[in-house]
Amino acid sequence: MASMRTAGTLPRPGLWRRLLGILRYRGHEGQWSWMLHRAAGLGIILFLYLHIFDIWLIGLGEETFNDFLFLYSHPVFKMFETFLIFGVLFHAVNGARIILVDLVPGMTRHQRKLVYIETAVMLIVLVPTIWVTLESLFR
Amino acid sequence: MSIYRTPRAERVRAQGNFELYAWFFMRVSGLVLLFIAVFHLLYMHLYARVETIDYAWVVQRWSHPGWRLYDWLLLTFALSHGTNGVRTVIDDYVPRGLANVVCKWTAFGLALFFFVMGTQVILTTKVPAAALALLRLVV
Amino acid sequence: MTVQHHFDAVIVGAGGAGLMAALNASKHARIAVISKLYPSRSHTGAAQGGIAAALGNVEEDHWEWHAFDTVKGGDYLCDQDAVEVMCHDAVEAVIELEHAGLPFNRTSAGKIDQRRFGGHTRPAPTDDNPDRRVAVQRACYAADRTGHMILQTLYQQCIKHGVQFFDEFQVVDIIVKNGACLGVVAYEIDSGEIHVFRSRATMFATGGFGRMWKVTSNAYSLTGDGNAIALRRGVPMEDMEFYQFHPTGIYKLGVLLTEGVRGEGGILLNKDGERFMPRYAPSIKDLASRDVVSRAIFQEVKAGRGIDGKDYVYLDIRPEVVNRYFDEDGAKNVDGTPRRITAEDVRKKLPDISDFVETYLGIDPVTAPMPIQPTAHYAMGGIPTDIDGRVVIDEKSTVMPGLYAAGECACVSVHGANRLGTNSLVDLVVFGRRAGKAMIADLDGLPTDDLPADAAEYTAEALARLLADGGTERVAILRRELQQLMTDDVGVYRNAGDLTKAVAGIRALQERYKHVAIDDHGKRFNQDLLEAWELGCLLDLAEVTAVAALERQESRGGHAREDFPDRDDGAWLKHSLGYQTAQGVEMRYKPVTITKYPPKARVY
Amino acid sequence: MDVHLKVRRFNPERDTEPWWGEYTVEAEPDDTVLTALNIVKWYHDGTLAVRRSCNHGVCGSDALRINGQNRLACKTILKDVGKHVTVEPIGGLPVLKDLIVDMVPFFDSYRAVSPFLINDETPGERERLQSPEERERFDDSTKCILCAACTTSCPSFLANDQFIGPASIVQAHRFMFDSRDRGAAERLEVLNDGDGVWRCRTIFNCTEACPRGIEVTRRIGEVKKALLFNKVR
Repeated sequence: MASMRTAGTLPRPGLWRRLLGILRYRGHEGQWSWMLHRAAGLGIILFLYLHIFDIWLIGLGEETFNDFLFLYSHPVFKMFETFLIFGVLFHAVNGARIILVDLVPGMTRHQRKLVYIETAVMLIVLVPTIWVTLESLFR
Repeated sequence: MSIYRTPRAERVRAQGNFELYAWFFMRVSGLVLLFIAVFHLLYMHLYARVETIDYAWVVQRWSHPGWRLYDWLLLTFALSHGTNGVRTVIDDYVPRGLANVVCKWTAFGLALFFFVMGTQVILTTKVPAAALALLRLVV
Repeated sequence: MTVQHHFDAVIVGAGGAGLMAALNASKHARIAVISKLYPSRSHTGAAQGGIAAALGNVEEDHWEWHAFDTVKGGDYLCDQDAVEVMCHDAVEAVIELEHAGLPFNRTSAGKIDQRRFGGHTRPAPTDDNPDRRVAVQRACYAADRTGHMILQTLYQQCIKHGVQFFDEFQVVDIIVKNGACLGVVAYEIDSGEIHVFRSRATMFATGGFGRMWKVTSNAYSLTGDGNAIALRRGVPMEDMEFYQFHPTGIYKLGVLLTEGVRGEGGILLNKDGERFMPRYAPSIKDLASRDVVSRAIFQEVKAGRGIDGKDYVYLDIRPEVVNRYFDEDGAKNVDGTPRRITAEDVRKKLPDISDFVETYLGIDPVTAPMPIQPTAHYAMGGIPTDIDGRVVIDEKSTVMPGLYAAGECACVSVHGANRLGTNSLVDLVVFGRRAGKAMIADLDGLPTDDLPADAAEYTAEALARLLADGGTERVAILRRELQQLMTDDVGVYRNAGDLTKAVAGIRALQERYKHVAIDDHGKRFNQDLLEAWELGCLLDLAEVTAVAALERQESRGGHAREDFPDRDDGAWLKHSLGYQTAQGVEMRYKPVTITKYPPKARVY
Repeated sequence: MDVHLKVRRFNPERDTEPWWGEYTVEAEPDDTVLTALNIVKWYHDGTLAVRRSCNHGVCGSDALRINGQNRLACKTILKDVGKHVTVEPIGGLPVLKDLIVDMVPFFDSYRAVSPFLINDETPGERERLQSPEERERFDDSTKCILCAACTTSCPSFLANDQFIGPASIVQAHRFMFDSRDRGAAERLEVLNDGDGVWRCRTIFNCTEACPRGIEVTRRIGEVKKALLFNKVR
């Protein structure tokens, strides 16, 4: 007799409802940076697959490879590229924060502050890099 | 209503320290990538300028085995770090069962596929004779 | 449909007393603990300051001194044999709790640390005053969440020992046949099903009933269910006129600020910034027993010295203020150095207090004084028992076979007319333990009768009556009126006029209660129904309280009559027993057991 | 002031889908959300179900999702959350009725970490000795009231209820770091698992949600380190 319930319970929602439920939870800096970290990580591995594929084209000869490279100078891809740079840099500094929090005792107390510090560090590197990347578009 | 105790053994338990090692590996590989991936990104965008890269440039760069090693390490760490990340995401969102197993083996399959692809191109790309001659002078 | 269960013992209530009994009984019998909450929600968890035991870890102490303080604190109405048992067993019980894992604060030598608490003293004779006593460090504590740690530790141990829990089951009746208790009837809150428990031994550890007053430290769930059930089944309520008003509840909210605040040096100030307690208790001042301090606050307010002319005063633990008074008193540490307190000490030793004050008042106790007022807190009276938790039902101490009680719902009586701070935890640990053991010892001698076929009928009818359509009265409104009436007329000070009015008022409410209407007619978590049922309990107990208070024509401990300001040992050194009858409450009396401590005037 | 409450309602005996009940109640700015809910329940709609007991944040009955965050209703002051208050049951546990969730899975996880002192040595007549520093080591995790605010704020738990949850890890921590306990290995075995501490992603929602101010994420981190370096204390 695990339960004598006369009526049911509200069933556990499916995956999508659950994911939306997580987005609806009003977390703080920790939750937002985690979401971004996860999204960036997944984005990076998708790009990695693409990147490995395009480099692999080298083996098919100069012409094939160079033909494919038009992709990287296409304006739309340039926009994706800024996301990529942001993703990699954010994933990197945020990962560094997590390692710091994991391994240095007492860092948990400063977790909110650390998110702002990492954002500042990221921006310092991110802004010039994006500037240089997009500059070619305006030339 | 908890009338009866739930035996502790009911919880499904993984064997050994796999998750511990995976967690630790994410920190170590993350630290390594913090240097090599970010350097790669900044080097390509700020120094090499992505839009100018072509077949000749890549082949020229790979004339030095150090760069081949660097790229192979990048490939290995990025793929393993990323694939383990994908694995944790799958474990978070896809409940235990067939779907979970299928998703995970797909991720592992992709990782293996791209690892073979990347390794192959890094190891087998022919370098022009002129570059090789230059290399012999240096080494 | 009713579900039947069979156990050797059933314990109703999963607070300190219930779990302590469960733990001690579970090693020898099949027992079940029934609670209307999850055990970790029980109100033992709200106890803050400490649990007294004469361990003598910090300074010399003896359980006999503890017993003397308890008897004196109880204004000599305590049964002294029971007090001796409690104070003696307390030492053993505290050590047992430590062994069970309770994280007491520690002295630098690694022993259980102890702090001062109201009314706990040691002899310190001087030439001109051979009876002089000063505060002693007797309260073992775990920061200011001692009760929380006791509750958690006991729950943990019960889990370890495989105690079977029926969480969120409301017990609504006991089954009595031929004068013996055969078990209980419970309502499963989740499903609305009625369950019948046949048990050889049945124990009530259901806590208090402070919810009949407006401002109370008691949880919403403290509605005296166990007491009311017993009362309706012929068990009298002992000493109901003695109800404790804790002096320092947060103004209007009733959230308690432990006596430990004063133990650490905190003082009470009126609107003139005057420390008024020395006028009422010249020798131990702010650490006088609770009834004394509550009355003092009431007097200050009455004399127009409440803060802003309102009915509250300040409790002040700001280090600069406390240290000034330490100097004035010449207060010393045990090693002879002058006593000092720092902001760090306050935050460390009273973290929860700091949190409450910050949450509910938006102030920091280190920088601002805290507004406090006397708050309904603890029932000294309750179900009469002997020293092993067996329920006794008359002035000859006749035992009702199969029924036990311990904790606040019971009256052993160790608290007499006023309970000392920390002694509630001592009571529930010691007598919970003794009741648990007694149940096991008695088990074979208890009736083996089968349950009557109509065991659940009374309950089903009672609930059906509440669920019936056509009522006109709203539970919340009746309850609010009861609370107002009890606060106005059965508060810190009482008189014949107010009490007569109160009795009539309660009877009128009982009449209106018959026409109560509820909104929820469902089965799952019908809290509307439960609140209505609980109100019935409060009304029955309020009636006994008011009648007992009206009858007792003297002032003693927590019972202060304006029209009879003095204690009258000649006429009233006796326990009251209030019975519920068709004609109303019938009062009887039984003598107080005196052993070593003859009644004396009570001066602090 | 008038407070507008939006309360998630669901009664399985009547409803097939949850719905929002909207109520306007008169309350003081320094009243709590629980007081406002009680006003609804007592004077507007008696069918509203919400667990509550001590009314001052020590019993852990009324953990709810208030304006999107887990808090204790009795410790949330109206003036701090504004005039529009949205109240939902805590997430990740099956809803039984209105704001009441099934706590059984939560307490099962609690029981899974052997939440009791494990020490078979005979303790002697007096208390075991423990220095104030040893006592301080696990002080933070003794504050837990098992309200489930942390566990049900955790995105890892909301996504996957196999996760043992922050509350249980804090309970394990309370004993592992107690100098009197000998059961660390047994507990670590339970926690060393994809559904144990390793599902923690250092998101800090638990720390932010804890009404007792426990540094939950930090304590989880200490358990991880105990596993990593294979030693406690």
